[in-house]
Amino acid sequence: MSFALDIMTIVAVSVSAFFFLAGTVGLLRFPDTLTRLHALTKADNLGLGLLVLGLLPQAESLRGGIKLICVWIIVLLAGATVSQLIAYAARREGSQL
Amino acid sequence: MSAGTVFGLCAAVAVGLGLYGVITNPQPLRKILAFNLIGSGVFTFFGVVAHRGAAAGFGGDPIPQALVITGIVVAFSATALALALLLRLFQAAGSATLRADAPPSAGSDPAKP
Amino acid sequence: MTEFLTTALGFILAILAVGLIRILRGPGDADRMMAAQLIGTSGIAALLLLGTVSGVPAAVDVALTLALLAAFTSIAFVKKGTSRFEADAPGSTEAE
Amino acid sequence: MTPPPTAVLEAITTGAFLLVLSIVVPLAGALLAFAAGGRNLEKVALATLPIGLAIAVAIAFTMPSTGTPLVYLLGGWAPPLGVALRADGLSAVMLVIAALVICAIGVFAHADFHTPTGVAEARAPFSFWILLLGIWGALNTVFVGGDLFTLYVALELLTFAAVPLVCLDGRAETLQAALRYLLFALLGSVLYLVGTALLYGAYGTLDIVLLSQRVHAESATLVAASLMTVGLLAKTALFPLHLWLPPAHAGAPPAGSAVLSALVVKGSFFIVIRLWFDVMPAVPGFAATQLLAGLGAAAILFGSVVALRQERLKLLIAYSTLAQIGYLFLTFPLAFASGQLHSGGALSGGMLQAMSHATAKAAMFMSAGLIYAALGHDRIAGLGGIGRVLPMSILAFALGGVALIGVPPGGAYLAKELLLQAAGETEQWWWAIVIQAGGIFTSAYLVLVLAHVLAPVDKPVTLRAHMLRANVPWYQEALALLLALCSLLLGLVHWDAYLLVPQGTRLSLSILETLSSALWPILVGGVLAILLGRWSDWPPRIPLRGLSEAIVGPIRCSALSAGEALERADSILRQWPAAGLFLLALVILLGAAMLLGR
Amino acid sequence: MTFALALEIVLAAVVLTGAVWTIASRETLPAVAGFVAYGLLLALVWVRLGAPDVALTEAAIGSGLTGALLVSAAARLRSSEGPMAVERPDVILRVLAAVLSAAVTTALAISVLLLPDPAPTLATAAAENAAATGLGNPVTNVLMAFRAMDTMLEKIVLLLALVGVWSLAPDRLWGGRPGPRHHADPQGVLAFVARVLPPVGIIVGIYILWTSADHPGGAFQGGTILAAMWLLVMMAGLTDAPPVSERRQRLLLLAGPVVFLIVGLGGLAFGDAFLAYPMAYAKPLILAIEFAMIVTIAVTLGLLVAGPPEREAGS
Repeated sequence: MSFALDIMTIVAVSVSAFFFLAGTVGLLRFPDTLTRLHALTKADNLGLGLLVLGLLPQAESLRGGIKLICVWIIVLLAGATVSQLIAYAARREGSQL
Repeated sequence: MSAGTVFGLCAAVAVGLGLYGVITNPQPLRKILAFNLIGSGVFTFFGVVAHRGAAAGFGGDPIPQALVITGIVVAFSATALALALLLRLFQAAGSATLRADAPPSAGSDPAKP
Repeated sequence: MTEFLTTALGFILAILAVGLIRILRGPGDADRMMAAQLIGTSGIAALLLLGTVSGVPAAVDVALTLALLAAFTSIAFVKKGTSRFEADAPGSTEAE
Repeated sequence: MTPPPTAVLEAITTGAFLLVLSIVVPLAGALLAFAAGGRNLEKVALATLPIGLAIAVAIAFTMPSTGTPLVYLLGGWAPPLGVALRADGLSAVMLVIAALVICAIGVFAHADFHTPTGVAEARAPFSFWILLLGIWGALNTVFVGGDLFTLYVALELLTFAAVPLVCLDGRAETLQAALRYLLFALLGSVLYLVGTALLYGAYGTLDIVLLSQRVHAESATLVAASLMTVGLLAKTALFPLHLWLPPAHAGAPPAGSAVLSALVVKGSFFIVIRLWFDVMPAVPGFAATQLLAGLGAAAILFGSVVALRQERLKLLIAYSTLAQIGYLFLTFPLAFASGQLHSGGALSGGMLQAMSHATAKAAMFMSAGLIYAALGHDRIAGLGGIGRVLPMSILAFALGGVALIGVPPGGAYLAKELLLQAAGETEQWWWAIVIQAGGIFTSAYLVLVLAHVLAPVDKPVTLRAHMLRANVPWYQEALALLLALCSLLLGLVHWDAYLLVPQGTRLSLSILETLSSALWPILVGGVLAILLGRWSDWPPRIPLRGLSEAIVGPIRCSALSAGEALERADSILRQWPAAGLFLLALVILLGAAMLLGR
Repeated sequence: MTFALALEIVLAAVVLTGAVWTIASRETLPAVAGFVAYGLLLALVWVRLGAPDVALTEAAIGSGLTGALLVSAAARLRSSEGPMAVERPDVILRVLAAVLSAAVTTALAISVLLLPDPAPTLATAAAENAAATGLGNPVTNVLMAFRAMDTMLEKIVLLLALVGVWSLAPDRLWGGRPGPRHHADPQGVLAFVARVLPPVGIIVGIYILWTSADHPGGAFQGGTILAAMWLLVMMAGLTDAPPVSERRQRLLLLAGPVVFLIVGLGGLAFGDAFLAYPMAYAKPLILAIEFAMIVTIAVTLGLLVAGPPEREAGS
């Protein structure tokens, strides 16, 4: 049982690490602010989701698991809206140039 | 070399960086920033001390941890007061310099009523 | 298991550092605003891993706080103390 | 390894709950004043004053005559887990002096900080009264706190309450002064805090008594001691860490200047005393005490000479504070004998000097404030004739100055005797010279001001002053006079229950001795004032004008250029980067000195 | 073990990157961004040091709220940045400062390396006396019982800092509202966040307080989250900061310290000592103080960030 769960953790965390890497590569390689923002939010939110998924089996209690999921939901909610705000700010900055 | 040592050295460097920043940077805001950096380094010292004192099933000695919480709140109050002063000075004088020989221009002469 | 998670944590921390430096270098303010965002995702990921690795279950509570405060600081960045959010200024753009 | 025993070392002593009240009453007053708001705020604050004074006096009377301190364990928790409040003789006298000065300032400020009619609530009174009570609570915590971290919180409370007082008038100049003060004080407090972290890490407690039993001179202790001491020196504005003091103390409103100069700097000084005498008397060593006193001597020289060169009265008084702070630090080497600091006559002398300065300086700032109110300026050159308008204020100013010079029966006189005696006993003649020089310099700037005040005037300045005279209520003048007299009479108090006063330093009140001990510093000081001071109409109108000019002229020329050089050095030292570098250099120097003295 | 050590070194390196950036960056806003990142990452260090209570505080107050304060100040001071550059001290001074700072750092590092082993600790004493309060979180015990005096004084520090900030207002604006009136498109993204996030934040804040009896958390941390949510709503223009003269607000600002003082004096009058809790009532009394405190802390921190009155109450 725990072995299967551990496998799930390893797979999910590995994939999430890949997404974080992809996000950072995008951050480094993309030419302008908006695309960088895109790379950051998309890849990282997905990465975090997978990480939460991977850590769920390791959670000590049900409450811990629920809180883990809450963390992801808050990050998603905040990330989606805040990145829009940053995008507006970036566009405004760009139009001023 | 334990966790305490690594972060203890890290804290010492943070304090040093902050001290350098407080002294050399002319902008008050950057000084406030550097002060916060020193503060966080000092708090990390307390954290290291607490970590070394882990006993009785606690992850660390709770006394220094509690001291840090009090310290962080005090440091925040300090930052808030300093920034409010700085903004008011900027508003009143049009500049935010701390230089003693260049007193802000907009201030009225105290000798004149 | 701990070794694997520790390795993953180290990896995420490393790319977090790289990303952070890239963001802080700018060029515009918008890039810098992403700093708190980056911590809000990669940093929280690292925190959750760290909590599991170090055996501190309360790390999840810290993550909750971090998520909320990272969003708050990002918004403070966007607003930058101005009374008006630029995107809402008339004529600049149509908001959502 | 077993953890340190938590056995109850001490129990709550009878009457010690008064210590709690001494902290709680001013703070509760501040909270109540905040709740009351508007006009009631002032009444609440004024009502708190006598209660606090009564508590301070009660503590002084409750002190056991055996010399054992009053102890209160907060929450019933004994150190090291809990926090204790302790009051020894030093605490008791400081509590009473602080209460006296705060009460006088409170009543004095009643005229300046009342809510004007037609306004529900005004900014300046609202802030002033709450901050004043906050300062009082913080000071009392500093005096009775038994734990180094509690003292840190109290110090911060003191700073946050003191800084806004500087810029209550909202002018750019005072705002800048307040910001410099706050930033430098914060730098000082983080240094202090690093030290407490190291001490806790090394000994597992921050309680003063427990620490004193555990500390020994190892590297962590030395680093902690030098960091904490220098941090406190920055808050006390000991030369060369004084960049913030002159503009802050001179720019604040009169009541604010009085409380800042008289009491606030004594708070951090008191913690230095606690640290060196109570926590680690055997750690600092000979070299470190000499270093501190050396800075004190430099403070006396710079502070006094620059004071003599000021054009404005309030700045002169602020620089005088700088010199007087230096004087306080002469305590350290004189209390040092056979490898450690002893709480003997020298410490009593230092504390007496602190108390005399507290009362006298409050009186001087109050009278300077009244002079400003009457004249609309405080230029020393334009003080002529003010003596006829505000005789009581001028008298208060003069008496305050005379008390500081060290004239019997003043507290400063007794302090000087005690320090001189200690210098003799420890065979440190060089500090005896500095002590005498301190008195002479003090009389120099007093003579300078009084000469301008008493100078005959031919312009109708006084007329305008008479019209403005209405700004100055009689009781404000009376309070300044009262505080000055208080300072002048401190030497008569029977201190034995609180401070160690060795036999043979009792005051002798023979007229002849009084005159001789008062006259010669004043005479020498007068010469210094002539040589170094700014005189609007040089040469001063003294008899034999031509002769004096011929003799004094060339000497004065070189003295003036020396003074100018000191002033220029002072203005460089007051630049931020220089002061910051000195701060760090002092940390290292002090650490090295302690290492040497080990 | 080496794994753990390597991890700690990586973590320390990442954190120090933020610190170096904060000091070395030429412009102010990037420096502030670096500081915020540094502070948030420091929360990881605190978790690693086994101090989740502090991690919560650092994340909430140390970097979150402080960051917001610094950002708005930096943006408002931007125009003063150019002229100040000429005041940068010359090379000799900077080298001297670097040398002296390095010397202090070295002294600190040596002291850390030489701290005694085994370390003195009060953890055992705290554990032995925990029964007196009935709380399971040792840090809450220290803050609310063993060293309650510090906590009470620190409440007063916060209030006095607020009085200090308010005292900076121009005379004619006394009684007015702090900060600028924020406007935002009520249908916009900002208003959307400000409607969605605060309910979540309030739940989290209260949870952090509620859990603090036995788990990491507390009134400061919870109160800070509440303050951040209040500020968020203000920034989105959905509500306005109350005028400083408002009575209700004044009473909220006093609730924490006053309840604390009353309970403390109750101990003096009826119990063993000032701030001593009778064993049977210790837990409810402490929780009562904490609930009063969270409200006061939220309001105080929010108003500290909002700043002195800048416009008349009517506007």
